[in-house]
Amino acid sequence: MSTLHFVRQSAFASNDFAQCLSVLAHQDSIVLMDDGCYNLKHSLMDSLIKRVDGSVNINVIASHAQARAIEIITAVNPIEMTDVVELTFNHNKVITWQ
Amino acid sequence: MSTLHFVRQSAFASNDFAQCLSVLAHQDSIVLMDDGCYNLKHSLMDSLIKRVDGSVNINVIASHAQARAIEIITAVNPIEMTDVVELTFNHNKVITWQ
Amino acid sequence: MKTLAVVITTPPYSHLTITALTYVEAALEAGINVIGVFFYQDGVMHANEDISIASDEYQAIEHWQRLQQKYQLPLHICITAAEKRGIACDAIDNETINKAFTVSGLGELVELTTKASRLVQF
Amino acid sequence: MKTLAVVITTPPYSHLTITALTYVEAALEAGINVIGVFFYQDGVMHANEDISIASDEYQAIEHWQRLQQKYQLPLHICITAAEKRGIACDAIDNETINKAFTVSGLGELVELTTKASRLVQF
Amino acid sequence: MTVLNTQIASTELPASGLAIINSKAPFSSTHGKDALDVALIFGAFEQKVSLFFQGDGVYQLCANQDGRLVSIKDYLKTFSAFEFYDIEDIYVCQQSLANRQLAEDFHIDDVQVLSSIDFGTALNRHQHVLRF
Amino acid sequence: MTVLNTQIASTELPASGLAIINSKAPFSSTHGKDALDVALIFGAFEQKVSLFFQGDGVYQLCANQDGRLVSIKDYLKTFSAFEFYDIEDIYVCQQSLANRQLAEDFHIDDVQVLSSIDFGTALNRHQHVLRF
Repeated sequence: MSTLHFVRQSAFASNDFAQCLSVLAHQDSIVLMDDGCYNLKHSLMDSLIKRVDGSVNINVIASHAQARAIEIITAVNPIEMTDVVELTFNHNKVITWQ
Repeated sequence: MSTLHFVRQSAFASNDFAQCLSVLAHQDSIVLMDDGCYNLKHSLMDSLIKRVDGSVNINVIASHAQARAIEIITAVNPIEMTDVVELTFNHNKVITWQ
Repeated sequence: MKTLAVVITTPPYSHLTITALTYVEAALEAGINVIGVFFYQDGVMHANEDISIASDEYQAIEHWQRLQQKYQLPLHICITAAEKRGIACDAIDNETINKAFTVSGLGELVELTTKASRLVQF
Repeated sequence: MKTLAVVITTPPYSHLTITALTYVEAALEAGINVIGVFFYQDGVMHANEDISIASDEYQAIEHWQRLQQKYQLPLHICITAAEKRGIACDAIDNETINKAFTVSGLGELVELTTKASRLVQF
Repeated sequence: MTVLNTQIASTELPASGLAIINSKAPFSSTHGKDALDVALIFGAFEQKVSLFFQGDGVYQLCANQDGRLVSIKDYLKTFSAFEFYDIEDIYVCQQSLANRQLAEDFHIDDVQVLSSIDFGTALNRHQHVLRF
Repeated sequence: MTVLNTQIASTELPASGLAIINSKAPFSSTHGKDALDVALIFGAFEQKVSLFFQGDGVYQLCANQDGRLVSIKDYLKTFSAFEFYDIEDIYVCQQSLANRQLAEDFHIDDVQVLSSIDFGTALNRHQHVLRF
């Protein structure tokens, strides 16, 4: 059972991302979208990347990051909305953290 | 110049209270209301109380805390809405953190 | 003279508006001159005549009306914010807007802010 | 068959609805069977016929209408949430509700959830 | 931060039903009530629905609350109807309670307090998830 | 946490004008645009108004943003009109920038980066405060 997590809020302003991380499992994937893009620069993201060491697939909608002038780090895959749709059906369910 | 701070959000969910504290001055007062009552049990409140040592007047609307079953600690004054109105004019301005 | 202007940005179905109402009523009862309440952002929803809240819930709109009538309290809604939220403000004999409210522009907020000794946002 | 149901809880004047729309359109273009979009909470504001958004801003409501027409995409609004937000649902020939939307109850959400292989909330 | 959940797919039952995550405190917004309405309708249609409380959502379960003190109709009382609707699985995140210095003192019975890992595992047993 | 501000009342000018605190990121809600509309109308009425950016509000000032990439009309471009409206005092919280690993690289000129204490002191010079 794998879950796709849509993260839409800034972890600098709300604790949604922390809640998402607390239930994250190995087969899961994350998509950062909207203000979730700001989390690329949050310390929770740094420790997540170190902790999962590639076992969780972390993505960001490229246009959402670019609109916000947020640089995409190498551990995170820039994707488009068509990829998000595909991921939706590659996982068993979606949880939206907003 | 003194400021009255209305704190309406839970510091467990948002960073408004932290922002309020970062601009807090000695002559200021705080009123916890609505979900701001939850901050009575937040670590930011503990350190605030130690730090200001009585120089900042900290209040909570008693009915708002009681509705939420939150115990009012001794360093914080339980007040009513008429007191909030009075405080409004005992200070030079009001900032609402919501 | 203590004068107060109030800005409301939360909608009637949020419970935050109850706190605002209680505060404004306490101010009026204390003899404060509340020169006006300005409804902005989701606050404008208070003026939507079609809103129907279950009868056993707090009737925020009725309470604002009551304060308006009892104290001649001016209630302004921001026209731009209202149009974005489906409250039609252009008709002459408008049936969408609750009659207790006056359709105003942001200029009214400037006026209130300039005149009031305290400005409080809810 | 890949089937998708979508729940929208953000209002048309929030930009979060743009992401939802882009996602739903991408799904439809990919041949996914989107069995319905259910508008709940502030999402119901999308069906308010009187909403007027500045012409140079994103017209979320028009885009939902376009998807509804192009793909026969069912757009449901929750009646309870709508009435709380001033969208009158009781008239037979209702002029407040955008015709692209169907007035439904929460039972419709149960139906969509049961039928869909994926449920996505925005 | 917790360790990641590791699940062995082969030992699992097929996921079913709806999980509703409650993440907001009860009295300032309508999120809690809106989530409750969804839960009850699923119950009324005899569909499996489970309730999860995490973050500030855990405040919805605290004992001795009284919305009437702030003129709010207390929808929390309706939680006692869960049994009638066969809503049996109520989970609360232990870490969220601890962060808020809350005791395990709830206004309804049969609330299951779970570690973050178990909370995640319980979520995973459901086919769909909504969060309010 | 910063030390409390200590101000000597006698050395102060009388407080005047409106301070607007921007606390939200630009593209997900309308708060930034709503605050901007208030600022511009105060400017148009020749009333003193100053803008403060704190928390996620500092994202409104970042250079190289482009809302059009996500179909949003970019209200941030209107910030360049501040000079025309005699809106001269634009303050940003240094701590909020640092927390977010943001450089002092803004899309408008004459933004003053202030420590939390100075940010609070600048706020205090205003008679009224609104926060969006």
